[in-house]
Amino acid sequence: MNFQITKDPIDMNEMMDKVTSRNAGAVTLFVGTVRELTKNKKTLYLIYEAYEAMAVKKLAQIGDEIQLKWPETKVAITHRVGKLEITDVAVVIAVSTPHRNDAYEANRYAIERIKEIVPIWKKEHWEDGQEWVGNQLETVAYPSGKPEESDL
Amino acid sequence: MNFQITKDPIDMNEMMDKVTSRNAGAVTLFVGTVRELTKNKKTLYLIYEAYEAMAVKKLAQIGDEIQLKWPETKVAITHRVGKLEITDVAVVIAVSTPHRNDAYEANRYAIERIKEIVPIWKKEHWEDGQEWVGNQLETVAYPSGKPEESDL
Amino acid sequence: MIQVHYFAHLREVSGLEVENLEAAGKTIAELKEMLSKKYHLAGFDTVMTAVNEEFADEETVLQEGDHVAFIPPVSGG
Amino acid sequence: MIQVHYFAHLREVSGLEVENLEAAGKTIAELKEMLSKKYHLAGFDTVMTAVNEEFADEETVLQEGDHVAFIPPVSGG
Repeated sequence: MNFQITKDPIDMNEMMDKVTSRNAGAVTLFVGTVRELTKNKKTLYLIYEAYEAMAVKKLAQIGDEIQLKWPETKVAITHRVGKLEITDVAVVIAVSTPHRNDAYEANRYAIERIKEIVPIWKKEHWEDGQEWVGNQLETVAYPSGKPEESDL
Repeated sequence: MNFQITKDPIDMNEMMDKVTSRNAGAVTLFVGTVRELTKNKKTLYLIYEAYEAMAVKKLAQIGDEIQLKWPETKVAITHRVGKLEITDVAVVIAVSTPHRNDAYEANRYAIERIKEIVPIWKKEHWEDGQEWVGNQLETVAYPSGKPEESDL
Repeated sequence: MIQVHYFAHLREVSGLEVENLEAAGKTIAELKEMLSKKYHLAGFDTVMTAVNEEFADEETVLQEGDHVAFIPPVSGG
Repeated sequence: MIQVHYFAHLREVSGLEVENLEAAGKTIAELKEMLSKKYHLAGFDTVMTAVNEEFADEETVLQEGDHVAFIPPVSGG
């Protein structure tokens, strides 16, 4: 179960265990947390929603892409859904590699890809309103109705 | 206690808690683990030794350097000493920042600096021998008897 | 019958999580046009479509039993 | 008296973790020379020195009560 959508808090030690390997000298964990202030607007809480079956597939695809680009890598990604408060953990990406530079590079690749192709949405709740947030990369227009070939 | 040398296993959730902040949207954890194979030599176990008082000071200095370069950052570093087996965790660096790119950059800076200025040593034990490992950056000559000014 | 899944603001506007429709033989583009009239869904141009959990393009022809999901710009992470 | 700390291979070669020496007024370079003869310590040229837990250079003059540590190339991480 290296690629998961969950309603529960994510345990860092478990994420670490999923990628531990006798061959690994480095593990990077990226943890996305709920920040209070974005562009001077104060978030009260967030709701995350996922198309779970497809999201799990797309997370696994990102894992496959990483193993092609960085051989001997192990990857685990868990994204939480439901109501998240300030400082709660939304996503954890764990990557182990024999050498440390790859662990940083591969991890960063994973978070960028999540923001492109994984069907998960975030609704921000502020004191004075609420809104489903469009994609954070601000590449919201898909003239062909789907991401470009290179994004799949 | 954000900068520590310890004989005990390092808990990832605790490291995470040390840097959690309402202002942080991203946390990176770098975890250095004991790898079995290095240049085709099979490691049995490692012994880490530290000049503890100075090591803690130098870890805290790295934290200060990061806060100067990347404002609004929180940093925690724990390095383990004693006998470590294959897959054991030797070091954890936790960095939280408002935005994710900084979390990767600042974390990577920390591991490079640890390998330059923190008085910790590693003895490799193989099937056919043992050796204290010189610095991994292979900048072992200090003609002036100390690191260059820029390294302090 | 095909099954249509709605998410995020599309779920709120349509008032539905999922519905079954007679739409086999139609293209995604035709289905989108039909639904945007039915539910007054604006902004379908920035919405991706998945058929059976894979991204699909506007010309894809729907088959009996397909699961179609509209994927607004994602914001995970 | 000054206190001298040994680590890693220096600890093994000298057989000591720490010792007290009459060396106030000497420079680090002079102390190094003295100790490399006493313990047949090779490779002192790649060894850094810390005085009171801060890196110090070869010309630093030792004061009564100083803690000196020899820092072989580090390999933490």
